[in-house]
Order: sequence, then structure tokens, then C-alpha cells
Amino acid sequence: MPLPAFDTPLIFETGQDGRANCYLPAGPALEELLPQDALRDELPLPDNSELDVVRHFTRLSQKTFGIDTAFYPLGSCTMKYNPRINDAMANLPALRDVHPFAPDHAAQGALAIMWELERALSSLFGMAAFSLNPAAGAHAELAALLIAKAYFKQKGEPQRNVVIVPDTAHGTNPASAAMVGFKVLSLKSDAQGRVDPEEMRKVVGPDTAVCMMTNPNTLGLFEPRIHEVSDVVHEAGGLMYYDGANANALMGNTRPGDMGFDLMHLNLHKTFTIPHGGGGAGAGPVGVAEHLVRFLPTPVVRAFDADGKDVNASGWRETADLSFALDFERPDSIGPMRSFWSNFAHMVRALAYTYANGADGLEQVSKLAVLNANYIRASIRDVIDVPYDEINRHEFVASAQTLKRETGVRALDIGKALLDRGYHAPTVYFPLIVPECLMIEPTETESKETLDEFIAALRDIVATAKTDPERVLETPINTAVGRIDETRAARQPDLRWRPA
Amino acid sequence: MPLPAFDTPLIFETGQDGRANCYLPAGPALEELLPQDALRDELPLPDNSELDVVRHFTRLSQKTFGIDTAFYPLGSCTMKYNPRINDAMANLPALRDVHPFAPDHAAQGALAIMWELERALSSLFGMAAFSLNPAAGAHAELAALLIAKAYFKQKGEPQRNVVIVPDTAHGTNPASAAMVGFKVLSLKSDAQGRVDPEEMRKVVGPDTAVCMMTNPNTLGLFEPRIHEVSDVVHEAGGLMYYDGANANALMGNTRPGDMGFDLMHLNLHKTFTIPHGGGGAGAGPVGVAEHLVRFLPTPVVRAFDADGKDVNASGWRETADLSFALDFERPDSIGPMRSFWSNFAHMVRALAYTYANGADGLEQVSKLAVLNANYIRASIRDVIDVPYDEINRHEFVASAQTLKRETGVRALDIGKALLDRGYHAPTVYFPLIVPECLMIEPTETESKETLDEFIAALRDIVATAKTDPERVLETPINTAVGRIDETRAARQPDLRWRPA
Amino acid sequence: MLRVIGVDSLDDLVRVPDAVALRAPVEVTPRLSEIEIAERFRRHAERTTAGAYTSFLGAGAYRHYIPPVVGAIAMRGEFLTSYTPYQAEVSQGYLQAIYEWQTYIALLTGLDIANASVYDGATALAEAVIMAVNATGRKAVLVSSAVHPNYRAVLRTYAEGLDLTVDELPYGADGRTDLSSLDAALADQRYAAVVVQSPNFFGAIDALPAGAAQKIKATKTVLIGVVAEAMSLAALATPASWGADICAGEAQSFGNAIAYGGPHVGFIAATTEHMRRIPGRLVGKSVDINGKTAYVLTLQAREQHIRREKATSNICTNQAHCALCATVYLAAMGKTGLRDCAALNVARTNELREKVTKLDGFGARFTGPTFNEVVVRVPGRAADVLEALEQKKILGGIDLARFYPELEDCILMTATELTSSADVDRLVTALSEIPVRAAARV
Amino acid sequence: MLRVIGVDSLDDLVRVPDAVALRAPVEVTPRLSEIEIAERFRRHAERTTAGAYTSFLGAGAYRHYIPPVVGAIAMRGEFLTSYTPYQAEVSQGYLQAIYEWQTYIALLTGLDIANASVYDGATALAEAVIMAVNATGRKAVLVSSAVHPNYRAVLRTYAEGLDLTVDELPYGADGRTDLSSLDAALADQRYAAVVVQSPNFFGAIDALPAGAAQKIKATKTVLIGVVAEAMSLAALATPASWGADICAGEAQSFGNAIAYGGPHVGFIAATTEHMRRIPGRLVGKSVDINGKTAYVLTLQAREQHIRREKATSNICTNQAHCALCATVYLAAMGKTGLRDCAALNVARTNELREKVTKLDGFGARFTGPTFNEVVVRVPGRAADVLEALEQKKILGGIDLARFYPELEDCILMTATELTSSADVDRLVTALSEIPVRAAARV
Ligand SMILES: Cc1ncc(COP(=O)(O)O)c(C=O)c1O
Ligand SMILES: Cc1ncc(COP(=O)(O)O)c(C=O)c1O
Repeated sequence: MPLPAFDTPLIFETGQDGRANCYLPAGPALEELLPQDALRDELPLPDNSELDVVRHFTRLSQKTFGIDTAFYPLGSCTMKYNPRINDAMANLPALRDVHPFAPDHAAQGALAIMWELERALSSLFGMAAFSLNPAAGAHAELAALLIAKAYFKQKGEPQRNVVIVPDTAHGTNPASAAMVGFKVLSLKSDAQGRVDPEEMRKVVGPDTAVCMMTNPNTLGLFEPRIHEVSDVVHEAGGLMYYDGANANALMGNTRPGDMGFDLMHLNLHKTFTIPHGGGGAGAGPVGVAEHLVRFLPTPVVRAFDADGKDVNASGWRETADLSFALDFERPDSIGPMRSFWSNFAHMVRALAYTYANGADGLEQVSKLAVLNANYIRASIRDVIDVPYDEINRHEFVASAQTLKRETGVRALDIGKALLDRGYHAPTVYFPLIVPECLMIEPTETESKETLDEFIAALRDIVATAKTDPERVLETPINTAVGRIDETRAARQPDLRWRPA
Repeated sequence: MPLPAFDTPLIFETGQDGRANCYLPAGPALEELLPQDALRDELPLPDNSELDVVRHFTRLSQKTFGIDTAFYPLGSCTMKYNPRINDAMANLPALRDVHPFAPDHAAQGALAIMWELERALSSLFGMAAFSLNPAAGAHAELAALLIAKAYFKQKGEPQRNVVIVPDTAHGTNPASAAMVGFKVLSLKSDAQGRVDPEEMRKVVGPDTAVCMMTNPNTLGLFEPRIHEVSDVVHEAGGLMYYDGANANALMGNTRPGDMGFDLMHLNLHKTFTIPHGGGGAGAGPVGVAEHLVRFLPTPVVRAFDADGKDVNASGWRETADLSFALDFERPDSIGPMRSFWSNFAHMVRALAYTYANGADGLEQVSKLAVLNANYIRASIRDVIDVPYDEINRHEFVASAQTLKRETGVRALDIGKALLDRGYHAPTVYFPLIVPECLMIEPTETESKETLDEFIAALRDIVATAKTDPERVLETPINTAVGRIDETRAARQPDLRWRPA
Repeated sequence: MLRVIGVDSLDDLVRVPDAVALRAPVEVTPRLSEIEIAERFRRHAERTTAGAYTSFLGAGAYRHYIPPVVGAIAMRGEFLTSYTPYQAEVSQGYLQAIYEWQTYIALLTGLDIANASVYDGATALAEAVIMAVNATGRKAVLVSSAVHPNYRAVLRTYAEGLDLTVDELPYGADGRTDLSSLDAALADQRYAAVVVQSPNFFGAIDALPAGAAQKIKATKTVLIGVVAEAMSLAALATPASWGADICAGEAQSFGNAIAYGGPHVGFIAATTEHMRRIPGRLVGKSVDINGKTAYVLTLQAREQHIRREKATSNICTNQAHCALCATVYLAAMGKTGLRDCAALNVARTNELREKVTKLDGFGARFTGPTFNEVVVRVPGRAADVLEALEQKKILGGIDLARFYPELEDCILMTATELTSSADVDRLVTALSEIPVRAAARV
Repeated sequence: MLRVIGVDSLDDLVRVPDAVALRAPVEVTPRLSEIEIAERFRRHAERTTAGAYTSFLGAGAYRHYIPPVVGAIAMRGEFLTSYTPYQAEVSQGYLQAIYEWQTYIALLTGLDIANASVYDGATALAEAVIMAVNATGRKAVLVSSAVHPNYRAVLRTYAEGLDLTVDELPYGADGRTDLSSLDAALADQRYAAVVVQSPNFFGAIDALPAGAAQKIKATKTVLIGVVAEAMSLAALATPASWGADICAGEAQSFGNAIAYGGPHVGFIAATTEHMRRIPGRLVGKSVDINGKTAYVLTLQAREQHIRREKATSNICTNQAHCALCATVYLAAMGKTGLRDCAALNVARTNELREKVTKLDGFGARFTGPTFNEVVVRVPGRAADVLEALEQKKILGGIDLARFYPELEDCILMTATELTSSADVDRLVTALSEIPVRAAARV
């Protein structure tokens, strides 16, 4: 069996004329159908037999690390198990093949799914409504900031153009702000890694548009004074935005709505067990409080009962006797964020996950996620720095700062050594405020045995670093390739194969 | 990423109470439903989370070599590509979920598939009819010999109880003969590796029941005098049986029926691209000439046209306007060979493959299979013994006899060295008449590049054997485990895990 | 490539003597593209009622819930496209999975060992009988008539080859094997084996009473327990516990589709005493040259490729992939899932029995507890009732007249965890609407 | 575990201040078992017409044949459950696949480079415009009104954030962009980009004539070509060949399901000049410490996690798995399959056009060749015709009044390789049977 380390030539370097697979019935040639000048000259792509295609990608898959392979404690990414029932439901032909331009009455089942999910999310996170439109978390941030911009414009306060983000914030927060022309004000966290309402009071003002936060924050710490922060921002006339990447920490425990947030997004692919697929597709519903509902992106799914009564404001309910429509006529809406209505197949998955858990189950999910993260922290704090060594939520940050000083082994190296032992590395060097940071998020779907093995591996790596740092620095060696020359990749960019 | 070499504990050694997955709605406890003495005491099985199950088997799969992984030249097994369309068709819910006891009119589509396939096979191999009943090649051999036994009994020649098999025959041939109480007479091949009609004449007689052969034989050589052999056996009152394991060599070129065979089986899983699945399920249709049709196993699929006319004897035809019935009332039948009618899902796959090729395509399949095998032979004959160095069919045998004498490297070792380079080994030590035999069958689905790489690898192994035999003898080292202590396995059989 | 080989054309490679040239052109299907293939099978699929009708069919092929994880794992290419793991070094994954399967079957049946699979339940029985014949040297076998009729038919097919006599034990009013003639039958020690099935074809729990098992053993006769519904093993007393030396069964219920009857997967479990008589592949645990745990095919001296006509069986290709599906299923369900599933089967069948037999003219044909099947006595011919049900898109069960002429007013009905109360109610309503005349024609 | 952590209960771990305690109980769905989940989605699925109706819908979401090999490969767990390949050493497989995707898109569009994907076609256009804005420093963009209306709408959403002006070019009688006002528009060099789509929303091949492209370049304006139907790239002159500097497109047609609109997969290809302005991930080829070929995410200084508010885009999670499906699809189809497929699309659409426009009162609204879509003029309101077709289980196309009030008697119809002659004939028959009154109501 070719080991993962075996080389795999590019698909363009294999194949041969005459190896086409027979998928289609015979038909006329292009040249008989369209004028010559409308056609391209040649199509320089390879023809590979299906066997060679299968082998090629099977090998590539075996050189790819997934949750299905082993433990994947990548902080902030919630790499939890993706139940296979989700995929089975998303692949039901009558859901998979619905066309977005099918008339509403030909798509009632699809709309019902979207509506049920939207209602469930609204209740779970304390929002008045969600739009399932955005394609990922960052996309939802953009939508939310566009909503804020529209809101302030309508309110006659177009001067509000400052977005406040804590220095622990994810890079998408400031980047999204820039995309709506907002300025970014970075707020320093206090010694406890928290946002201090008093500090917030110092920076808010008549130009404050939005304060973007997450809770637990990206250090995994709960912000106990979040409601005070909200009050400060609200008093200054600003809006509070909740980055939902950490929603796995608090379901059924507290809600962004209850904490005073006006806007939020969810990374549905994180909290709601949608396969991350190598970096997407994700899904980023954007949720809003009552006063912002009218700005949500189009279209919005609306529900009516048997008497034609609008039941949108109701909580989740059975949908067999409801009928649904897509509403595009929303004059205050910021407009659509993408080609079609949502990453629908992922809505199916998320709803399947909601069905599989219910309110109690989701509450338990968050509790166990928090338990697992604290267990790892408590089990390694004696061998590695834990800058904020207190009860954390679903993730926490360790730091290799002392270790680096003593041995030269950095966070990066610990990550590589973990790869070598069959684990994925934690998120490294984020959040930016903790030097040599390792952000560890185990999720609730891992067993204690897995955590114990990981803890042992990590402890052993630290021990090795102290006695024989070279052995850590030269990792990984059990992987398909060793450490990669990133400078060369950036200095002499080779972004594609070219025909000889 | 855990390398394939990583250990995987048994599924019984993981898991924990409380890790049950939620597949089923709640229900009453067994104790409330059945009397205590009807129930078992305990069920000592593990509960594993779905994540742990997925990881366990994902790792096991990565330690398993398939056609999808790399080249698999396992002689006599026809490890060709299994098109994915086959599986997709077999998994259509309305085919996958038909119950064998559904009334015929509720299963017309399933019966149509069986009928179309049976008609196609009959024409392709020159038989009057096939039964799709047997589950594999060996099972079909048994069915065929039961047919022969019934035939001779009815003919008043119950004394015919000798089965003649060439010394190149597969082990299932004599083993099947034993299961119907027949004696086995092994016939020596001639110097050209063929069955000599004159030798056959010497052994046939009034006790001859069946002569079991395959053509090309298991050396991959075409038996040019097969019709003469048939004549001899027929003259002596015996029946000719064709072992269809090598059918991939001659489709559209010659037919067992044309060569004088009265009975035959097909290893549908070999020739008709059914995934071998780690050793099955296979499928072994048994075909017969006209005079043996009435003995076929039950049930038989019968077809009627719109007027109710029996159209069973027709060639393949469109089935939309035909109706079908399962016929169990066949007084001369040997009876059923298995619980239900056929390995139906595999009939779907085989018919899909037939559709994908048609007569011309199947003819081409065999030609290319023969081409590939000859190409390998011609490319290695200068470095390794090829005992029958002439045009072969879809496979051929090489021998490590000289190499062993000179270097101590055996056929087995060459196989292990090939594993180390990412290839599957050829079939070794079969057929029995060639010492240190390597039986190589590339199949038609391999590209010339793959063959060239394999040839280079094999040549390099032979070269290494000559310069540094130890390096070959210590292979494999790139595999999940090294060579295994088979003696210990057999002397101290450990066939199952036991609770501590 | 032709040049390397030294021929001028492809045709030169495959030239055959005139005497064996094609006598008639090959006429198979037309050659189609994938799109057209898919279209054809879509049309074939439209000609079945699967999915569209409510079904109460069972009798050896059971509709159980298969968690999607089973397919997601089992269809991985490495598993799907490998073959018999002759080269153990590159087949450790599959070998371990088979070792796990062998363990699951051993634990479920309560017996010492199990093989890597045989074709299906019926051939498992036939092979088990061969084991008994080889163990005892006797050439007859005594089989309960409540063993699945198809299994008995296959046994008779095999018996013809082996010159075995197959005798039968009748069934009693409780739907279990009537053992009153057992003593007499055992007297002259002519039977290699006694075969009973539990739950038997009527769904009845037919575990042999301790006394009977003792008598059988006392005459050195092998007791073979048949299990056609493997799900029952999660709930009922194990075949080993009621004395079976060998258990021959069908494990389709564990994660394998019904698929119009195949592929399914047979198993044989036995006491250690029978180890070297077991047919087919066996995977053993050993070590590699570095002392590392390793799995390998073992005890091959039983098999056809080594022993040829002296092998314990001719089986070569078995049902490995179905066994793999079963293993993944068993791992995912776990003991909790399996027990819950078994309980649901009993509960739904009890509900079915209660509701249907309350109807005028309907009754349970046999007394005594059943697993997930029940024989319902109907007013009139079963065939007529079933036909009337079909008009209402219900496949109501199996007309027992097909196998037991004396039971022509009986239907074998099955309910599993996939049978909902609504399904049962539809059946009951449909039955109550059948015109009395039609139903009571006889 | 609690002991190790040093707390007494799970609840201690998640205690929150009273001020943020739940204000109302969470009310989501009930908690269901898998069997029940499957049953619920089965009922949802019954409430769509997909599969039951013949469809001529397209307009940015196309029904193409997806060989089963695509799913078999792409659903492998390693691909499915991995995330952004930050740890390149254990992600070589996925990284190589993305590098191959980047190459496929570059080869198909004729441009130098392509990124690892963006959300979809509409956001690809918006991001491409941002690239042009950054390249030129200009704050306006000129877009053909024959660009997909949804794409234009999304561009306007984004433009609101960026304070961009979006102006439009009209379409002409041939269904192509009317370029007569182009010179005037370009005169004061205020546009960052000119945007045209080919095939455009009307299906028309709308490649820019060489003269127009030259003028655009002469004014240092970026020419953005939009491709909403990637299948056309296999047949038509590449965007690069008619002058596009950037190509923004949608590749759903390559092996991705329609799925009620998502996930689909956007791409951005560009000349090397724009390399450092491209949004999102880029995979580059490099070597590891042993000199072995290795792939890695590169040019990350463009991205949000490094550059934060100075990044070229905020995109983080993209549509990697859809791009993977596309890559497997492209590999399996090969150039032959793709060209044949493109040809079949044109042929079937020509057949549709011919047959439908022969009907009394029907006609082609625009002259000139199209790819796989055609705008059909109907007698009366399109909405009425479509409603009548639905009665006959046909989704006949898109009522253009939805986007172009002046085209209220026009339907955009799509035919692909999956549209059979029988489908077209059913449509024609249905159209011919629509009561003239209903059809001609206006
Ligand atoms: C804290 C945080 N915010 C925002 C995002 C952006 O979400 P997405 O990747 O779905 O665009 C991420 C994740 O990647 C994140 O971790
Ligand atoms: C020549 C030959 N005959 C018979 C058989 C037996 O077929 P099966 O394994 O399908 O029972 C085989 C294959 O394994 C074979 O190679």
C-alpha cells in the first residue's frame, strides 16, 4: 500500500488521449453547433481513466488529516464529529435537486427546513430573527456591519463609522469592518484577558458604530461583565455585535440576546456539525434583535398557517400544516449577500443536528465541551504556561513562552511534534495578545481516553523539549513531507501547473 | 495523521458505558416484553461513540490495500477497476429495498434486471441458459456438479462418478467434486502446459462424469485443442465443465459453448467489475447447454411478452413491455442453492457493466486485457523465468526458480518486495505445477504508465536480489506490519478477542 | 506495446482455431453512456413497489434501520476493492475487521469461535451439517420442520450431493418443534445432527429445553442451532446456552440491505472442538517479525487451495464485505443500541399481534412468545387476504400455504423497529375493510 | 474529570452572572432519534417537486450529470472532515487538490492564476470589483445589464459598504450588451472596471469585441468577465482571449448539486498583475526541508488573519469542498468529456429553441447564438404560461418580468445534457395545449 509519503504526480502530469470515460451519449461536435470565432482554440486538460482518477484522489485523501482520522484540537474551529446522518439527509434527491428558482409551492419542504432552523436558532441565541443567507462567518460579519450602516444611515447618524474590537478579536472582525468603510479601534484586554467596561467607556462616543465581541472570548474566558459592556456601548448609541464562533461554549446556558447583543453571526459549520470540508463550504447565519429585523438580507422565509396567518414570530413549531414563501420585497433590506438563498445543504445538516439534540441535548453539548477543555487545561498546567489559569469555557490558551526561553522550542514546534504523533496541532499564534500561544479546543465529542492520550503526548513533548530539544525541532518526520519552505512559496509564487 | 503503521486497538478494547448512539426511538425494556428465561443474561459488547467507530474503521481502511489504492496484479482474480456507477445503481432505494418474498408483480423491475443479465450472459458465453442463483464461483461449481449428478442419474448412469481436472486446476474444482461425492482424477499437463486430447482419451471411460477445465488455463495459455478434448469427453459420455474464472480473456472472441462445454460458471465479480470487497460477496452464475436447462437451480426467471407468450428463449431484448415471474415449479431442478434468488445487488452491477460496454466493448475489454498481460511478460522475460514464454492471454506465470537457486530469493519474497514498493503481489505458488510461481494478471483497466512502473519495480527487485538479496528478503518494511509468524497463528489459534 | 510483444495487431494476440470461432454473433445489451445507464435503472426501479408500499414481509430477510455511518465507512474504496487478504502485511485493516467480526459472532452466539462468513443462512446450515457429518461419520440429519423452508430446501440440495438422508421433526400447537418423537429418533444413533431454529420460521422462540439437549449430546449427536434473524441474538438466550454445538445463521439484519435476497451473510459459530472442521476463512491473531500484533489468515490446511478434494468445504470467495457492514453496524449500535432495537422489534410485533388478532375472524395461529414475527390466522385463504391488501398498497406478509399446505389460512407477518404504529393501524384498517365474502371464500 | 479540574459539578463550570441568565427557556426542535430524523426529512422531501417535475430552470444553477465517482471520492472522511490546511505537513493531499483546482480554473479561463475559491459567482464578482477598485483607486463600476440580476444585486449590496457607484450598460436586440455608450462612459476614466458576462443572463454569447476591450484597457480600466455557467468554458473562447483581466465565476456546474442554491463555488482568476490583490486562500508549490515537492498556503500577507483591516478581503472559510468536487469532476470528465458535454448542451438548447419557437405565437426574443439557455417570447404573460405548465408537472423556466419588467412575455429556458428530446417534446406538447385564452390574457 503506497504510504502517505509516496509522491503523487499532478493530475495534469498523468492521463493520455483516448482515456476519456463514457459518461455522456454521443452528440454533434461543437464546430457544427456554434460559429468558429465563438469557440476556444483548444482545451488543454488531461483525459484520465476513472481508475486513475480514483487512485489519484484516494491517495491525496490519505495524505489529508481530518476529524475522522484523529483528534483535531484546533482552537476556535470546533472540530467536532460530523454525524453521517446529516450528510444522508442533505443528499436526499428531493432536497438535493430543488432549484432555487423553483416556485415557492414547488419547494415547500426546503422552505420548511430553513424556517424550522431559523426559528430554532433565534430561540437558542435570543435573537428576534436570523437570516440564513451568508455563506460563512466572515460573510455574516459583513452582512451585520452593512445592517449597522443602513441602520445608522436611516437613523440619521451616518457619522458613526468606528468599530471597536478587543485585541483578542479574530482577523475577520477588522477585515469585515474595513469592507464597509468603518474604522477599526482595537481595545486592549485587561490583565484578566477581559474587556473592562470602564475602558470601553473611555473609547465609545458619537462615532461609535459597532462593538464586535465574542463571549467566551478567544482566550476561552467568559466575560462576566459583558452586560455592563453592552450597556456602555448602547448608552453611547452603538450596537453590540456577537461573533458566534464560540457558540459551542454556551448553548442553553446564556444567550447573546440576553447579554445585550443586537447583532450576531453563527459559524454553523462549527457548532452545528457541518463538515468543514478542507475549509468550507461553511454557513454563517446572521441574527438580529427586533429593531434590526427589517434590514436583514433578502430573501427572508415567511410562514403562514392554514388560515393564511403569518406565524413568523412564533417559536419553533411543527411545519406540516404551514405554508412558506420567500420574501424579496423588503424595502429596508441591505439586499442579497450571495447568488442564492443560503448554503441550503448545510441548513439540512444543521437542522438534522438540532433534531438530534433538542434543547436539552444542546445544553449538554456545551457543558461537555467546557468540561473537556478544562480537563486538558488542568492536566497540563504543571508543565506548560497557562497564562489565564482559571475555569475556561470550551477552549483555552497555553503558551510556550517559558519553554521557548528555556529550550528554544516554540509553539509552532510543539504543533509539529503533535503532528508527528498522529494529532492535529492546536491553533498557534492566535489570539495575538498571548505570545507563543497554543489555543486548544477539544470539543464535546472526544472521549476521556482520547484526551488522556493527547495530554500524555503533549506532556511527553514538553519533557523531550527539556531534555533533547533537537528531537522536537526536527519534527515532523512521520508525515508525508517535512517542514516546508514557506519563504520560497511566497517569494517565487508557483500557483499552478503549466503545460510544458 | 496516524500513519498506517499506527496500532489500532480492537473495537472491544475501546468504548465505555454511556457512549451509545441515538439511532432508535425509546421503547420498553426487554424484560417487560419476554419471559426472563427466554432472555440472555448479558450482552458483552462495547458501546462506542460514532466518532470512535468512524476513526477505528477509517484507520483500518487505510491499512488495507485495494484496487483503488494501487496496481493489484493478483493472477486469476481479475482485479480490474470497479466503476462507481455500478454501486450507485445497486443502491437505488427501489432496487436495494425489494423484498425477496414480494409478489412477482411488485418486483418486476428486479426481475427484468435478472432476466436481461441472464440473456446477455447466455449469448456472450454460448450457453442455453444461466442461473444467477449461486453466490460465488465455487458455489456454482457445486451447482454444476449437482446438475451433472442429477443428469446422469436420470440418464441411468449413476456410476459416473469421476471428475477429471488438469493439474493446473484451481483448488475449488476438486473440492467441489468432493462435495457431490465424485472422485477426482488429476491429469498432467503436457510440456506446453496444455491438456493433450490423446492423454484425455487414455483416462476417460464409463465412470467419467465431468471434465473441469478452463480456457485459457490457469497458466494463462489458450488451449488450442480444446474442441478435441471436448469431443473425447463427449464420446466417452462425460460432460465438459468450463471454469469461468478466466472469462476476461475471451469475451467476443470465442465462447465456452462454441468450444464444446456443457456447463460453466462465471465469477461475475471478476469479469463484470463487482467490487471484491475483501473476499466477497461474489456472484457465480452457472450456465448450461440446452440439454441441462431443466436441472438448473430454482427459481428461474421467466419472461412473457404483452400477449403472454413465453420469450425466454429469445436473445436479449428491451424489457419495458415484458412481464416476469419466478418459476419454482421445476421438477428436474437440483433445487435451490441458497436462501434467496441471487446476490441481486451484484446482478445490478453486472448489468450496469454490460450496458456500459455492449458486445463491442466487451470484446475490446478482453483484447486489452490480453495485450496488457503480454506486454508485461515481454518486458520481464529477460530477467526472470517465464516457463511458457509464448503469447499468453489475460495472465501469465513467471517463476523465481532460477533466481531462488542463484540468490535464495523466492517468489514469496518478490511478492513482499513488491508490497514494499506500493504494489500488491501477484498470486504466488498457484498453479501448483510451476515451482516458485508468480501469476500476473494486470487487467485491461491499467494504463501503460502503470504497467511500465510495475515492470521497472519488478526488474529492480530482481536486480537487487542479485546484488544484495538480503535487502529483498527483509521486505516488507514500509507496511503496517512486517512478515507475520504464521506458524504461531496456526499452532496457537487465537481467533477471537475474549473479555478479560 | 505490440512491438515489445512482437505481434502486429491486437487480433494476432487473440486468434483462435476456426473450430472454436464464434458460431453466432454475441448479442448483449446495447452500449450505453452513464447517463443512459442511470436512466434505464431508474425505469427498472419504477417497476418495483419498494418504498411505495407498507411491508410486513420478513421470513429471513428483515427491514432494519441502517445508520448512514455504515455505508459511509464500508463503501470506502480500500475496503470495497480489496480481495481476500492473502498478503497480510498490506491487509491488516481488513484482517482486524474480520477478527472483530469473528469475535462479535462468538459473543452473540455464546460459542467459542466463528468463521469469516459463508454465503448465507441456508448454506451456513448446509455447511454446519457437513461439519456434523464429518464429526460423527453418520449420514443422516434430523431437522425441525419449523426451520426456514428455504434453508431446508437448500439442505436437501446439498444432501443430494453428499448422499445424506434428511428427516424432519413436526411442529406443535405452540409453534415450536414437537419433540415427542425425539427419543425414538435418537435411539439408533443414526443422526449426525439435530437441527432446530430459534426464533423459528413462525417467529416462535424455539430454544431447546435442557433435557432434550442432554439427550442429544448423550447420543453423540451434534446439536445445530439455526438463527435466521440475527437481531434476536441481542435479546434471547444464546444458542450456546441451550446446548448448541454449532450455530448456523444469517446476519443480514446487521447493517445489510435486503436487496431482493442478496448479498446477505451467513455465519458459522462452534465450540472449539469443531475448530478444524469449520469451513472457509479464519483470521487469527499473531505477531510479526518485530513482535508487533498482526492478523493473518490461519488454519488454511482446512481450505480448498491447500487441501483440494480433502478440504472441509469448497468455499473460496465468501461474503466478507457484508460481514464488514455487519461489523461496522454492530460497533455503531453497541450493546445498548442492539438491545433497544431487539426490544422494539418485540414490542412492535406484540402491538401488531394484539391489534390484528382483535379483528373479527383473525387470530394468532400459535401460542407462545415470538420475536419479531407472528403467524396470523385469517378468515378464508391467506392468498386472497394478501391480494386484497395489495390493492391498498400493503404487502401484508407471507402466505404460509407456499410452504405448509395445512396453513393455507395463515400469514406470517413481521414487524421491526421500522414498523410504526401508524403502519400497524393502516394494516388493521385495511384488513377490517376487506369484504367478508372475498376473505371467507373457502 | 471534575476532580482534576477542581470543581464539584458540571454546572459550576458554566455558571454565569444573573444579569445574563436565560431570559426565556430555549425552545428548539424536540430531540429525536435517527429513525425519527430520517422520517421527518422524508416528509420535508415529499414537499418538493424535485425529481417529479420536468425542469427547464437554469439561470445560474444548472442541472448537469454528476458521475457517481465524484461523490464516492469527495465524501471520503479525510477530505470531508478536514479544515483549512494550516498544517501543511498533514494536509498535502488537500493542498495538492486545491493547487490542481487553481490550475484547472486558470486553464479553463485562459488566465494566469486562480484562487482557492470564494463563496459563489455573485460574491466572486463583488470581490473582483474590489480588486479593480484597489488596482485603480476609482470608485465606480460599469456593469452590463445582461449580467445575472442576482449578481448585480449582490454587487449593489457590497457597493453600499464600499461607497461605490454602480452604473449599467443596456442590452441590445441580439441579447448582448449594447456597447454604443461605452466610449462616452470611459471618457473620464471614472470606472474601476467594466463588467460583462458571457454567456450572459439571456444565454447569449457576449464576449467583448476586440475593439471594445482595447478601449477599456486604453483607459486603464479593468475588464472583468463573469461566467455564471462554467460548463461554457469548455467550449467558448476564453475570457482571457477576449481581454478579461479578471474572471469572476461560478463553478457549481462542475460536479456540485443545485441544492436549492448552495453551497456552490465561486472562483476568481486573474492576470499575474493582480496576484497580490486576489482575495482568499492561495496554494503554492514549494519544497520541504528535504527538497521534496510540497504544497502550502501562500501569499498570506493578503489575508485577514495576518493583515486584519488591511486584508484584500475578509474571507476566511471558503468553499473548499465544492472546489474539490469540481476538481474530481473535471479530472473524471477530462477534456473530451467536457467538450462533449458542452456540445450536448448547445445541441439540446438548439433543439429546444427550434421546436418551441415553431409553435404559434412563440418566438426567440433575441437573435444570435446562445450556450444552454434561450429567451422564449410567449403569447401573453410569461407568468400565466409557466403556471399552466406547472399543472402539467413542468417547471418551464424563469419569468423574466421578475428582473426585467419590459420582458414580461419572456421565459428564460435552459436545456442541458440531461434534457432529453422526450423532455423537450413534453414541453412542446404542453405549450401547444395551453388554452389560448389563458396564454393570451394580456
Ligand atoms: C472567532 C472567529 N470569528 C470569525 C471567524 C470567521 O468565520 P468563517 O471562517 O466562517 O468566515 C472565525 C473562524 O474561522 C473565528 O474563529
Ligand atoms: C480458476 C478459479 N476457479 C474457481 C475459483 C473460485 O471462485 P470463487 O472464489 O468465486 O468461489 C477461482 C477464484 O477464486 C479461480 O481463480
